[in-house]
Amino acid sequence: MKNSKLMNSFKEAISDINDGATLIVGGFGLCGIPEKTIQALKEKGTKNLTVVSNNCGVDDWGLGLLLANKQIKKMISSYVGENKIFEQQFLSGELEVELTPQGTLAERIRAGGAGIPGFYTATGVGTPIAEGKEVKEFDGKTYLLERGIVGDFALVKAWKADTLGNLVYHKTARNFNPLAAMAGRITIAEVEEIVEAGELQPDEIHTPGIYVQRILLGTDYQKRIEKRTVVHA
Amino acid sequence: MKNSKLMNSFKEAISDINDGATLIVGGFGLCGIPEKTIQALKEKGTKNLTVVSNNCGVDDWGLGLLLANKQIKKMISSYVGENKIFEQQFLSGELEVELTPQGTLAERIRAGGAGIPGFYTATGVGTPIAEGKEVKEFDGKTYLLERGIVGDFALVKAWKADTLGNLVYHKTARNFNPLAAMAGRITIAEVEEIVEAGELQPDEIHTPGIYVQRILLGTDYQKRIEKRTVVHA
Amino acid sequence: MLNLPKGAVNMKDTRLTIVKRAAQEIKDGMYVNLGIGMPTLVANEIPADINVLLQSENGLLGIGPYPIAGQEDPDLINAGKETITTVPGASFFDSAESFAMIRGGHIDISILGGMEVSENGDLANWMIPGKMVKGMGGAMDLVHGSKRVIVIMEHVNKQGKSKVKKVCSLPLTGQRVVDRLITDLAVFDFTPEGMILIETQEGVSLEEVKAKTDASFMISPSLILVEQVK
Amino acid sequence: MLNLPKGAVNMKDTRLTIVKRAAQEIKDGMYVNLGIGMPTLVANEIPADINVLLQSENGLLGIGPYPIAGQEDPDLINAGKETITTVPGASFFDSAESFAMIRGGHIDISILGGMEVSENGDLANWMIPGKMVKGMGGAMDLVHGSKRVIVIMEHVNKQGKSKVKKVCSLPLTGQRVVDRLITDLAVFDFTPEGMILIETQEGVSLEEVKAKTDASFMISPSLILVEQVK
Repeated sequence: MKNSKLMNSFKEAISDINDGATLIVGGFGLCGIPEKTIQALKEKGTKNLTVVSNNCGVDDWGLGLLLANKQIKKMISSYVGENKIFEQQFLSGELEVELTPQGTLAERIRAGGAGIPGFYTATGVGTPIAEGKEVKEFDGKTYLLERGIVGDFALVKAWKADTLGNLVYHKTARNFNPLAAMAGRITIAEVEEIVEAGELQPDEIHTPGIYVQRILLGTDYQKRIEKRTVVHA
Repeated sequence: MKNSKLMNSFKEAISDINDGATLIVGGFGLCGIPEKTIQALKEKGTKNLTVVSNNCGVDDWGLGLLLANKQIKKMISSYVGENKIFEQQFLSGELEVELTPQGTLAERIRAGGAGIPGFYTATGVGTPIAEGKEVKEFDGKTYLLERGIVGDFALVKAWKADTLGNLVYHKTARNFNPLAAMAGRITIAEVEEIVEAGELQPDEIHTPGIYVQRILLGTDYQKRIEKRTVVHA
Repeated sequence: MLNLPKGAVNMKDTRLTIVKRAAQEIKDGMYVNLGIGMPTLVANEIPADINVLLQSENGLLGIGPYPIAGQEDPDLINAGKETITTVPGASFFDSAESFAMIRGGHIDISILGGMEVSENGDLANWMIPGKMVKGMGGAMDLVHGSKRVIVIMEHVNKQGKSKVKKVCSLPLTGQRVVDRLITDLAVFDFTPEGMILIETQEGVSLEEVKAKTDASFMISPSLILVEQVK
Repeated sequence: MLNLPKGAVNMKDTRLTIVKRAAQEIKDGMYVNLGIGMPTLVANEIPADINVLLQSENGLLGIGPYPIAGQEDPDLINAGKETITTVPGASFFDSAESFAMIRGGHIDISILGGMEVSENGDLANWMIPGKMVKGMGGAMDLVHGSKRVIVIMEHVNKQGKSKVKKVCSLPLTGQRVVDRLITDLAVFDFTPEGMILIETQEGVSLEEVKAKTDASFMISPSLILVEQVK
């Protein structure tokens, strides 16, 4: 078993992502996105994708590359404001969008991974996102029923993996990645370093390898920064 | 703020746990139980407690001490088979018991901590624990509605804390503790070592300090073993 | 506290008035979430003797100042996608854990921007019909989960129309969720009994507040006292 | 694999037959949960050339052998509360994460003990009315979440009565959840078409299986072939 999760190339790792697939993609803004896997998917040209991801990249990076290439049919996201191509495709009707509050989106993905088909949250009650959703009262307060999400594939970015697929993330690049890993029927993890099983501390593993089917070593990460805010010493 | 969570004594830490309180208590069997806090609670003698905990200790240790002292009115647990006093009190009607599948119990506690009043699970469908519970179909399959649990207090045991209440656990002593910490209105954490804020790696913290209101240093941990299974080298 | 880069602090006086007043809501020991934009600036006005931990909904408790130029880390950003640092005792976690904290009532106070607030405490701050929808991000979760929700905004829009309404005209972010509204003119609380004016900002008359507010509100008996303290 | 302490392996031949057959269900690369009691013993019969990771629902993936005497760690136990060790690549997690794994369908195979199994795949293994209820532990979650549920038990009880029933008489652990039943006499699969006998254990005749089984079952066309292989 030990090395069977290690893929030889990004091309190989995504070879069975076919037209119409549902993908859950980690990252927040451009932080912690699986940039190599997204690029490989752009090269493959898979169409009609449903993509579940908090954001949709920017015009020329991250999921924005798939948008520009017209590979995405539908986005399930909480915030898509950084992307002009998104706006064009949405207004023209090419792109379907399901806006979901960020916390609800995170919980829906975790629920999908955890075998929970639905849960209740107060988030969104009395707002446009409540339209068409079942409501229920608990202890006199109204809640919306939200559904778990499972993806055909999950694309995640971690800092390190071991050969069994155990993952650790770095700082706020963790974000949606551990949840995506749980909710993909096949989870593809790209990482900056791969170590032997046993080199990661068992108490410090963020994503147990059971959730990860394919591991890839990425190199030359761009890790673009959206808003560089600094002080001058 | 820095040191305001540090308590001087276990007695002080539990002084406001009054008769009738609902407690969520970490641990699995006798592993990772808040043994010092339980002992202090025995000395205080608080009665009519509702205790949410996977197990109920053994006759002379852990939550079994509170049972023997007739302090517990109701247990919400998944497995209580190691405790004769439990059996006596249950059969005599002194003790009320709500048996909950272990995974459902874990998720109910997490849900309580996460502001989710209810969720659906297939666990228990068609069994006695489904009685009186709402059911709902999702994609042709039947699920039970289970409720989140919130406690007046959570009693947890961690390995290390920093002065801000960030916690790390050790091996399988983690179990229900991080969930309990989330679901207590007031969470009391006893630990084996307290370090300064900044000494725990931010990527390796299991329970962020926001969930922890009181921290105590315990000493001379007994950590009783229920089933010592060994090989002879 | 956040050591804002030069330029960012050149905000209009009205905004500075709002931000300074909002900072007074933050007490020692609180866990605080500051929204993107004007609320982020509140961090700079928190007195130095107050220790708080700032939560960032992308997975961090313990936001620190902006990094020194050259030390920015692309793996360390806030919810506004700005490069930041952490304070000692900070922790990282995933987005589900982050919103468990928020939804579960563990955040003491959230300060959010607003487009409109109604007299029953409804908030609209995420979309304008006819304009491109960018999304609500974490705002809808924050307004339901935080123990206390403070909205900060300018009292009137660019056309001089009141943003403090009888009923919101924009789609809601949350219904009956605002605890306190701080504008450049006044501070209001929302209670089961209704909306109450509790303070006017320095130099602002009660008449001006009344004239520029569409919402019906009561006046706190201690209102004048608040003005005298100033 | 678990290096059982001396004594523990002195099980009855019937139990050993069951455990050895159950071990054949485990394939290279699987994530496996073994129930308390007889299922735990299956670990010892997994061939050395097969790499699997054993999950313990109290929060561990990667159970290792029992510790050498004197090296036991009270913070490291399995779901049966026995002291254990870990294998390289093991990970610890909390109980909610553990059951997210289980409920979410990430465990390839669960092997559980049974008191009764019915012909439609119902399992009863947690309570006997009139006797003290100990609780279901994680069994109800495991039978719904695992990709494949294998029940192992002796075919008849101490009174010689069949535990393979038309309908379970005991309260259920799960309804239509068993994929395969392995007893000391036979192996059955549960399919939408019904219960199918696929193997008899060595030295067991079809007549004996029929005589000791209350449930109605079909016989697999490949049944005899399986016997010949033996």
